[in-house]
Amino acid sequence: MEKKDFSAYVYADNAATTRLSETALEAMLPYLTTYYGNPSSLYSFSHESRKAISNARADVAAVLNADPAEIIFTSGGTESDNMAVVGAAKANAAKGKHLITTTIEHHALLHTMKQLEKEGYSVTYVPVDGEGTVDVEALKAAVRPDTTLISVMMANNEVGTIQPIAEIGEFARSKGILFHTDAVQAAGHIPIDVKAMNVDMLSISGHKFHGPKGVGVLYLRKGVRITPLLQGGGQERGRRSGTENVAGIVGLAAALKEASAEMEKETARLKSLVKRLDEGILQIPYARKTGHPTNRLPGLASYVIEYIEGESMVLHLDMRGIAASTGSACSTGSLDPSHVLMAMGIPHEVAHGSLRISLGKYNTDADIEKILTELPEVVALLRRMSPVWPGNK
Amino acid sequence: MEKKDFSAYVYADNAATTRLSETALEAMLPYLTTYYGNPSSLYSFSHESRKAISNARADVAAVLNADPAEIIFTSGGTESDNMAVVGAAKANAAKGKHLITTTIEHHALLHTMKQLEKEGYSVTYVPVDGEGTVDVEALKAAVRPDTTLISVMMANNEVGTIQPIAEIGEFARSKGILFHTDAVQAAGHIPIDVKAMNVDMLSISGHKFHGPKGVGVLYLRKGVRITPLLQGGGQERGRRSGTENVAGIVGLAAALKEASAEMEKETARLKSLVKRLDEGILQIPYARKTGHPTNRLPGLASYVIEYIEGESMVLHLDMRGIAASTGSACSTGSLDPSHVLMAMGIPHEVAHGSLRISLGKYNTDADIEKILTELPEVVALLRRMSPVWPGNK
Amino acid sequence: MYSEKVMDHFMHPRNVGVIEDANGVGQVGNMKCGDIMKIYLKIENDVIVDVKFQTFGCAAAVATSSMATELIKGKSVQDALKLTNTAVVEALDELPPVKMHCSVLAEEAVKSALADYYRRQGIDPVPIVGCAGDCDVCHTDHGHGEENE
Amino acid sequence: MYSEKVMDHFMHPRNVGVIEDANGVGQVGNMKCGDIMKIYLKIENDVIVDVKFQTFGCAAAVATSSMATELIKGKSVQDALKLTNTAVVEALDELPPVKMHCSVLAEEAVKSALADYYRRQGIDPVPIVGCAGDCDVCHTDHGHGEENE
Ligand SMILES: Cc1ncc(COP(=O)(O)O)c(C=O)c1O
Ligand SMILES: Cc1ncc(COP(=O)(O)O)c(C=O)c1O
Repeated sequence: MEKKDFSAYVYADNAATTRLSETALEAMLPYLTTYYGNPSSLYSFSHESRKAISNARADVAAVLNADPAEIIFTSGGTESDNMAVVGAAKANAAKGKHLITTTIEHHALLHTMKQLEKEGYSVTYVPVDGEGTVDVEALKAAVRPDTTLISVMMANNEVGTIQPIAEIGEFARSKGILFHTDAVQAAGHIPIDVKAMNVDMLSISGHKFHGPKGVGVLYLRKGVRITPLLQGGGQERGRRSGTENVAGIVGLAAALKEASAEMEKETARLKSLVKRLDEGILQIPYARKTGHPTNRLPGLASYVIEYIEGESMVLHLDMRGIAASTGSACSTGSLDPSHVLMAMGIPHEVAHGSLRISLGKYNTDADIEKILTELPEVVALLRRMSPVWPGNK
Repeated sequence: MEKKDFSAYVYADNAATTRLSETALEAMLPYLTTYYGNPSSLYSFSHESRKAISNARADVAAVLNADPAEIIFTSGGTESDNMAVVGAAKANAAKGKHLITTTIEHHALLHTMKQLEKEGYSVTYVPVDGEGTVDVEALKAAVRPDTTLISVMMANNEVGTIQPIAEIGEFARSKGILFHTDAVQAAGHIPIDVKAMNVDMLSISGHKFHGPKGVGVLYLRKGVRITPLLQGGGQERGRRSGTENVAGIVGLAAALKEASAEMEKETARLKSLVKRLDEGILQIPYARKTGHPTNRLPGLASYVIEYIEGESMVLHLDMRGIAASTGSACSTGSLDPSHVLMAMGIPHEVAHGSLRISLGKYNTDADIEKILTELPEVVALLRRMSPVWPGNK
Repeated sequence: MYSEKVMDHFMHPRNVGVIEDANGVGQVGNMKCGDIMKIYLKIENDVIVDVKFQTFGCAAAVATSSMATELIKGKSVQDALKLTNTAVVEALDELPPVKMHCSVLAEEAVKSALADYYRRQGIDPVPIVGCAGDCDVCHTDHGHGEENE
Repeated sequence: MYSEKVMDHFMHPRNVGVIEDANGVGQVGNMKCGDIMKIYLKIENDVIVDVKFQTFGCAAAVATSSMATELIKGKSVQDALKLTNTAVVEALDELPPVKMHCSVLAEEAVKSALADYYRRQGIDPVPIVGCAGDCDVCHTDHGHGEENE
């Protein structure tokens, strides 16, 4: 089958995944070709891959203000989340079996919590307000003597709201409770300082900041012991076994370093792109923004457009050369729309019309103009054929 | 620091990891550059990566004589082993908590079993004979009413011995006990047929057959239910969550397909290389082969050379431009030499002198000649400085 | 994800619109579920001489509505009553498992419009048409599909 | 893994060999452990005028033997008695944690040879040298290192 030509395509779904940066690819290639040695082997040939991992570890640590020994490479955000939550729960089971998280976590977190509930743990899901900010007072009130872990995401993947991580971290530390944060959407996009934030564990996924897919990081603070998820050859100091994805690790580190260096400039640029987007989209009748108005990821713009079903909107946008996403029920194969929008109190019928446009380093002004040309047409077209759009008849 | 030049280096440690084949790299590149869409996304751009995974799944299934729906992509052999064993143990805990494996499994299997023992399971470790073949009668005798899983590796990574998988599979099926095999060293090197072998679960790792590191497969027979190891977005039909390592998956499938196509020719070629190697190495006094004489991986040649400590030997070979490996205690950071050699009844003092030379598709006659020139010199040199070599004084 | 036929009917839906003088109109689904289909029938001498639809919903909802109208256009009421969701799916080549409820909804929308036609003629539709539109498809469990990011 | 100094002393060990007329010889370790070190001393007027070693073992065992002999060559017996494994490690820049026992073995090999020297002179070495060579280093736990494949 012929491959479609995507050269003029506007990719605006960077919260789903990103294009690998040239820098990251360049950094990876030697480890996909010349330096293929197993990092655990004795001979000098393997020093190259071992050194590459050790440099990558130092680079990632520097970005997070962590120690290299606190960086564990994993297969992605999902593994990091599972490893942190299951590992901490198990390691502290003797101390207690109560865990706290929020209602708007990613499924990598929520489904893991559900599984732990089946295995005898109890979990409190702290609510969020209408802008997606976690209720810190409710979180504090949820603490019990047997609470061993608090897990709150740093920034939400659907509405972009950034959580008060430093505040929660300080609280957790003062109570002697482990604190994990899913920073998969945050890393490379907003500044992170594990020390200042009093974080014990933090998850990252390479492909969310122009790094490769299938590689992630779990930051694990020195002195914190968790039960490993993967047992075996003892790689990553016994904390995560399995032959290392050398090229992936190198690519993740290169992309994170690059994103960090470009962050200040990129943040300003993305914010101005989003501003322009907002101006255009909010002119559509019955459209409004979701998430926190200011305390949000710079490149993630999220909306609900009433009297629109998200999947149809996304597919029409696709036909016009634009990739965006929706939390509509139809898009997930479940009947309920996004649990995040629901948790924020957005009614089902409105949530079906959610639209997420997430921008990255490769998006341009022209992309925004194209979206602003096509989106209103798609909305009009769908509403015209709707039995419920007040404008009909 | 200057990178060392490895262009004339003889890489003879293909059981540790392999060089990525050109075919696999070519297949991967489009998914590291142009087609970076998230396979779960709705829009057409993501069809490319989704289709790539689905083709890879079909290719892997064809090689194993499996159904595409039975192929689950993971982050490597370690994850596949952990997922199979933990997943099957948990899913069947109500039925029983007894598991059977062998004494010569990879640590990805053994350490997982040890962890399950801590969690209340009981495990029988079936012994092997002096050639590394599992004692099938002892295995059969180990079965109890509460046995839920048998796990026996297809081929051993240190001595290359191939196990009677079809025989064990037939037995396990007749008893209604799940059967897992770690085929990490076997896949791409010897023929595998999951149906003929009555296998329920089978682990594969991409980088052992000239595919990429950090990607693996778990074959899970239709109808077999295991508890997922990674919870989250529901990828791989809910059996293994996490954004897919698209390039890695494509690379694994391309390499496996290529290895399969070349297997017959490669097997003959590797066997003749190993024959030449044996002839040369067995002329060294006090050197002998380990593992099964014939029923073994075609490219894996394993020896013990008495009065030699393996790490020193491997490092001297490295200085002379040859990569090989040893199961010596010193090489692993533990005090006991390889558990595999111990299980085969080889005494400690002999096991310290183990040498594994594992050949792959890029090895040539010239490589063998180089090994046969350098190895005897290294052995002589080390023995000359030994306080225990009978030839001294 | 979708077959070419589904995408064709989604991008170029047939029979979209309203029939002002329809003599059978049915609407099923609701906003909460994310799918609403409304079908307008113009029936003369027991033959469906015109049919139009309006749909709010996903691509499968639009495509099944479109295909359902195509399948009954020009047919007798008796034939239209025999329309099944399977026939709609087959005519579209295939539908992802999680989208099967859309074809059910399309079948129900047709039946609901036919029921309305009977009702307008003073005939109780229930013995003829059966349950239409109240089958609560929104609360069926559609299994666990793959999710984004 | 190893520092350049370790690799240098491993590839080019100093003082390898045997002293036929040694007046202090010590051997520690055993084949089962995978490390054996034998040290030969030629002592004149309480000064180590010559020293040789033979070692069976890993790179760290060879390098620490080599460095230990360098550190005591030309030294007085009193100074040689002060040799510690830490001094050997420092002289080699560093040693991986799992290999520290090799430096202990090297210290013990020197002490064992010195004990032999005292014994040959009719002096009980134990009060002077202490435990040498029987410290059972083979059964120390060295922690869980990374393994191959
Ligand atoms: C907030 C959040 N957490 C976790 C994940 C899981 O990461 P991955 O799919 O790379 O495993 C994602 C995205 O997929 C995410 O957005
Ligand atoms: C027999 C066997 N099983 C499992 C593994 C683990 O595979 P990986 O390191 O790719 O996770 C290996 C090699 O590393 C192996 O040789």
